[in-house]
Amino acid sequence: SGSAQSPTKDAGTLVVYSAGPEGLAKKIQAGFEAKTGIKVEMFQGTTGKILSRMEAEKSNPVVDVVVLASLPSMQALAKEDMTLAYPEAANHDKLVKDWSDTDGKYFSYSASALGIVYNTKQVTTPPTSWADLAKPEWKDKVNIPDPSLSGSALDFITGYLSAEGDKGWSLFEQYKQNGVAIAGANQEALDPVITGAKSAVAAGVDYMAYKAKADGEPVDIVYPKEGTVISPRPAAIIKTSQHADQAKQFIDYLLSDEAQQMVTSAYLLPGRTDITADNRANLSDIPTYPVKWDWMGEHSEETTTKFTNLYK
Amino acid sequence: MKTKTNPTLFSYQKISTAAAFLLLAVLILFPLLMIFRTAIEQNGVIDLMAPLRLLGQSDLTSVMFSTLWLGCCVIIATTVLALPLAWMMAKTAIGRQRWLDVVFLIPFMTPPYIGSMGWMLFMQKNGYMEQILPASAKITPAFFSFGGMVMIMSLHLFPFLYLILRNTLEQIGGSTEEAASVHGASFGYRFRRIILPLLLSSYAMGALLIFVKTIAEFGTPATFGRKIGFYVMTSEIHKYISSWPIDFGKATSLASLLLTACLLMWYIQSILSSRYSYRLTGGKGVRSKKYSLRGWSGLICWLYIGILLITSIGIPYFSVITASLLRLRGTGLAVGNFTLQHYSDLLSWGSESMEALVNSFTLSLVASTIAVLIGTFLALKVGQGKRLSQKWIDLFSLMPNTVPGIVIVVGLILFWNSPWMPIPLYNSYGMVVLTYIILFLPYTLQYVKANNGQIDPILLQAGAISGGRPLYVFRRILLPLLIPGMIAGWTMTFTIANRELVASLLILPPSMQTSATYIFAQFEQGAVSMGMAMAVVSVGITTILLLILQTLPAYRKQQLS
Amino acid sequence: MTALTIQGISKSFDGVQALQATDLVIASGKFTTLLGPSGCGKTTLLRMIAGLETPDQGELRIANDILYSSTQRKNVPPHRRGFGMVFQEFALWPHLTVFENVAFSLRASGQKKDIQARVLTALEQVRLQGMEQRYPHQLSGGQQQRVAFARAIVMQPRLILFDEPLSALDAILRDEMRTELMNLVQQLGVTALYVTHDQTEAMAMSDEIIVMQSGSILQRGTPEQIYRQPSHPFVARFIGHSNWIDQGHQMVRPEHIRWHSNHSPDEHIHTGMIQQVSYMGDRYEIQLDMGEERLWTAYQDERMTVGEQVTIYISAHHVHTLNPVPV
Amino acid sequence: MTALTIQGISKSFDGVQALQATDLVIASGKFTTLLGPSGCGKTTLLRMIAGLETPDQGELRIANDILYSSTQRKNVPPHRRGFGMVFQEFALWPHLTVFENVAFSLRASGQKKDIQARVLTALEQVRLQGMEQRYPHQLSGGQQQRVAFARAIVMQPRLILFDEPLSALDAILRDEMRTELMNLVQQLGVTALYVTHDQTEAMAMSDEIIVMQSGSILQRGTPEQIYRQPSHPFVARFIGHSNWIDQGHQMVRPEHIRWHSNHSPDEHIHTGMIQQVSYMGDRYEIQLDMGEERLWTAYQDERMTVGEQVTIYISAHHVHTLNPVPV
Ligand SMILES: Nc1ncnc2c1ncn2[C@@H]1O[C@H](COP(=O)(O)OP(=O)(O)OP(=O)(O)O)[C@@H](O)[C@H]1O
Ligand SMILES: Nc1ncnc2c1ncn2[C@@H]1O[C@H](COP(=O)(O)OP(=O)(O)OP(=O)(O)O)[C@@H](O)[C@H]1O
Ligand SMILES: [Mg+2]
Ligand SMILES: [Mg+2]
Repeated sequence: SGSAQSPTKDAGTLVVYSAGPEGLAKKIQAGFEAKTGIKVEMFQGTTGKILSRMEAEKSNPVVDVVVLASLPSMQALAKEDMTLAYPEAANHDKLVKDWSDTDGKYFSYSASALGIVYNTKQVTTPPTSWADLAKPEWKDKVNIPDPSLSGSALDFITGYLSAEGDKGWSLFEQYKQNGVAIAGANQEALDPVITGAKSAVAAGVDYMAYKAKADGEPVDIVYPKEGTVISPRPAAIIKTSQHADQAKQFIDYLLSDEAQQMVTSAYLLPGRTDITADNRANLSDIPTYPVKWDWMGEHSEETTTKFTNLYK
Repeated sequence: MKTKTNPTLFSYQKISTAAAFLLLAVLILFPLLMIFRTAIEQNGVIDLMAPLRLLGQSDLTSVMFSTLWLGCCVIIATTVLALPLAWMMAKTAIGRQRWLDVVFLIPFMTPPYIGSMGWMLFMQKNGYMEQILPASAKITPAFFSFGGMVMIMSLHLFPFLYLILRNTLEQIGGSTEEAASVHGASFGYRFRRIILPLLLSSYAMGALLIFVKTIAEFGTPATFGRKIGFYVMTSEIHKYISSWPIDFGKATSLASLLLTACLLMWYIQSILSSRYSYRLTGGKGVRSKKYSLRGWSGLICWLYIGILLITSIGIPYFSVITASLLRLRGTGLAVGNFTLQHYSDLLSWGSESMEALVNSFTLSLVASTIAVLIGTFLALKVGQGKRLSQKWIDLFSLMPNTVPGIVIVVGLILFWNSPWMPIPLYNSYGMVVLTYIILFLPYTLQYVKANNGQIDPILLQAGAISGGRPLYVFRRILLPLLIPGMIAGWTMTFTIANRELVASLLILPPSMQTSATYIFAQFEQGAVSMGMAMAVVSVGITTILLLILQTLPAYRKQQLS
Repeated sequence: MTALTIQGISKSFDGVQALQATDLVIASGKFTTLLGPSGCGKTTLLRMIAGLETPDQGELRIANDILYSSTQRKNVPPHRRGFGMVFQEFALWPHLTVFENVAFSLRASGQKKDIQARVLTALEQVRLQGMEQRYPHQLSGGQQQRVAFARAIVMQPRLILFDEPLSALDAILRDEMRTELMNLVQQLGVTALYVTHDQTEAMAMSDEIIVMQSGSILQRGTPEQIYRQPSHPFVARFIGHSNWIDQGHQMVRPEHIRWHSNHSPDEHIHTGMIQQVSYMGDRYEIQLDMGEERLWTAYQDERMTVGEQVTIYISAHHVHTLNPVPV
Repeated sequence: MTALTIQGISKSFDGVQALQATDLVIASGKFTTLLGPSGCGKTTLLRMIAGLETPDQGELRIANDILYSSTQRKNVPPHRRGFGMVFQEFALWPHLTVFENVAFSLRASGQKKDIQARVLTALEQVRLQGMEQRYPHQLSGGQQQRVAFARAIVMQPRLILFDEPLSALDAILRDEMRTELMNLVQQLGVTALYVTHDQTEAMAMSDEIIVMQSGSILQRGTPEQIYRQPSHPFVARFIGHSNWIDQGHQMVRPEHIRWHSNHSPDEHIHTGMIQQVSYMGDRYEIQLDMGEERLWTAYQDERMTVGEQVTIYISAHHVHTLNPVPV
């Protein structure tokens, strides 16, 4: 569909802005189109690009449904009353409570867990705790994704701080002392680990690691025993949508068994509690911190600034 | 050509000038004004000092200075790379090797972030360099520094300066230099007292463009810069534009500071140019002095060119091609780890990647063609640039070159997606074409303008005397004589449009990809090999196209003139 | 009949008067030359006739057609005047073949039929058969000049304008081309208006010479009249060597200076000193210092010694006294 | 003493022999001219003397200094030869003032003292006082030429080379500049080697003329020798008008053709038809068709009628028979 004509003016077409992973988004689009016969125009990008595009289009919005990779951003949209409530969504009740809005202003249809991804050729004894990475044997060998570019990394940092309180900063200060490098978004942080330039990523997203591992790359992931943060990936209908009906059908489809299976085959955690994945660790297998999402949303900006200044 | 001769011609002049201003206003001026408004307006309150206040507020001052410092260093480094090359190509027999011109365009054709990736893959710990030469592990870390960044950016940008310098050197007739040598000046003295001063005005122009391109560049700072912790204005602008919370006000404030810096440079440049520009071509043809390259000097020249080719193309493309061929990137350079699978996936008919490739080529084809047409129209309007209206047209059409691409794109979205905009261009194929046209208009304009300046008006007068109506003279004489400039402009536009990333990322309609965004998406998704394969295919096709184009007679004529 | 009439035409550029108000009739079927030093307004006048420049005022007519009239606010554009023009720089179109250069005016005016035949005839007249398919840069200077000429005559224009067409050529080629051009114009019998600042050229080619200086016309007449009876000191000085007996009033031409007396009673006798001797091949050109800052030129068949004191003789009827006549 | 000796110097470009092996001595203190048609290798020879082109073989010496020797593998670069040169296109440096253009060679060779005085002297010699601070583009063609000349003489070089320095000027300026240039060279007493393809220029200026054709030297001698006793048909044809009695063997110059018999017994008598008459001011140039495709030129004081049959007379001692002499 290279010669896409202005989708806004095309009555039946649903416009979706979706964050990755790309393969999954494509599959969901195809599945939805096949099932409902509604045509979807999909813009793919990182959470940041999507938000930026929405901001540029603010005076004349085009988008109907957004799918983000970061919960706090979505919470902010909901707070600004930009999303349409759809409490009647099918399977709404089966979603993980903490991650979705009870009024149906957004739905976390999937999630990724953060862990330590390491290169199996270079690491013989994998770390078991976050603090391990501050040890001398890891000096200059660890990447951490940039929280200003990676929503999941931000979720981890704010989540960790929300659980540990202000003393949580000492971990990141030790990391800094030990030569941990800020390195772009998730994939950019992971890539040097695959090629062996670095040995591990702290707060790496698990689905990427699972996928690389399945491809045969020398990587694996561990979830530190003291717990980690899960980063949910929410979807929502935008209030200005001219196609609310079709948008609701899209949400219903996201939460359907079919789409949830697609989620698991992309190595992501399913958003529904009643679906399990057989190619990765399930939610129940992952030790998690008790995080405060509200606090995290409120402190994300300040945390990002503090964190990036620390690492500059 | 005199306006008063013919009443219809007269009104044509007026109408076309108005049309040119309207075109520039809609294409360039209004979108830029939208940006400025966003920069100084916060919640309906106009605050002219907002950009400066922002600069004082945070540690942005140091970022601004390191950006400018980077710009200056890249100017110096590109000069060191381009000047000797330009001299060799203009003044020695090596210049007959025309294919080198296309080859030296390759760094420029390569998306900057691909070039940086290539270098990083090569130099990083356990990178290709260490895999080939384990002993090099001691020196490679030194590469990840400010110096390395300057080097990567210079190796990407130097072809631009090279082309400008070579043209001028070729125009500096041999006899000026020979006169100096007969009158007792040794090579060094000649170079210092004669060649350098005559080169100054075009050098100023080239240096300006390099400076602007450096401080507006995003690809290298986003990859290499981030890795070494070097932050520049574009990365800050990007931060405000693409991470939560989105703040266009701050982004555009920073952009307007960049724009101010660029305009300042432009002003200095235009003073230098007008002060130090000389008519170099006399009535008789120029006979360029060619130095013979026997013995050592020839060896040194070819060595220099060889090293330049290796560093600007060899190393990055070694990495890019290797990465595109690796089965498992974690295994590295090892027998049995090579595969053509990525290419066959990439080029399989009907695949997403093919679609992106076709999109890229059709988009750049359409955009560069329209850009050339508009550029030609504007170049003819600018003419000799003597009248005030002509000067304004010239300045406005150059503006897209002085503003970071991302800023223009935001302006374009703000403008074309306004609720009051009656033309539903936004979010369509047309919008992408329009964006490319605006971004690359300055290139076509420059080339056609230069060409037009070489056409003696007497040729058109001869046409009128011979009974040709103005339109007929335009069609039969002016247009054919402009073709070489138009082709050169088209080539340049096509090449850069084909690899454009920053604008495409934001402006492409949903469900549409170009080869550049495809590559970027592959990197984001972890399919680095696919992305690299796409880069190789895309640059390869462009290079072949240019080589074919170079054999065309019209292009050759342009090279002669 | 098809004479070109110029009435009160004048032109100034940015306050500089390039041409004073001028009246002139260019005779039909004749070869008329505008002669004058650089910057005297020759090109300006020619370009106004061609329509490339708009006069400030006056009227231009050919036969009874008005080409330009400031009072009637009429101005025929160049492409409708139907003149031919040969430019100093030739102004050939580099992207067109010789054939297409010449055929241009036929195509431009829509005279599609017989193009082939008419172009070939024109090229034959300038002896360029067989070069139709070449491009201008593949021709020598002289050949380019002939193409420019063929291009000007192919439409059989009422008037051909020449703006120093020979000055870009080197001396030898210029001599050759001059003869050729004269022959061609004679054969075709067209009206020619020729601009030059080369007096030899003007004298050898013209039926009539119009001498200009600083934007106005000083004298017009046949070459002989201009050379023998200049009506203005400037004309006398500009054309040929003038030896002033009485500065600005009485002069004699060098070929009338004799080295021996013919013993006639009214013979003028002068003495001077030889200052410089230049060999010209067929004769020596002798520069004589005649005192009172007068420098005379004379011819001699053999070399003379610089510094020698000599006596020279002039017949009274060769002494020309200037009495300015109106143009 | 400071004569320039050229021994067996030859040069070819891409297989084209631009100059055959040539032996030549340029006399010191004299004005020597290389004369020949376009492409005959004059510039090539001059540039090899200047050091701007490397000969294929041979030896170049000035006085006892070897400038170039293929056997000794010696090649003094141009900036160490200490010559002056005036280029055809002047080649002034557009970014330097007149003063700096002239001072260039002094500064380049490190002769820092007296620069001011020496430059001003040179400018005075070419009468350009007061123009020191102008840039080349602010000068007329003639003034630019004089700057180029001042630049060449300021170092008081052993040899000044001129490559057609006048050919870019218009006819009138060329005449003026020629006289000036001659005077300057005479006053300074330097050795001058002058390249031109203009025979009038060569004859008027030179002490000695070397005529070249297709890369080799045909004849050398004083202007009178070259004009009166050409040893080669090409030389006869190239310099002045030649009227061939017997093609390539016997000829007579136009000024020796008489219209009346002097009744001497060995007088040659010919008849021909007047083909063209050009007015030259001081005389008419008459083109005569002598049959057998021979076209002669003669001079006459009054206008003659084209088509008329005429008888002409030539004294036997004016008939020149060519017997080639070695150079
Ligand atoms: N377009 C113009 N703008 C300003 N001044 C001009 C222009 N054209 C001519 N002039 C001036 O008008 C005067 C006459 O110029 P013109 O070209 O007619 O001289 P010319 O007799 O043809 O001289 P030449 O023999 O050098 O060609 C000169 O002083 C010239 O500088
Ligand atoms: N750099 C060069 N490369 C190739 N051929 C050359 C070069 N320079 C001169 N020639 C050739 O050598 C021959 C002699 O050239 P040269 O310039 O010496 O002639 P010239 O006598 O100075 O002619 P002109 O009077 O036209 O200046 C010509 O055939 C010319 O084409
Ligand atoms: Mg003129
Ligand atoms: Mg020459």
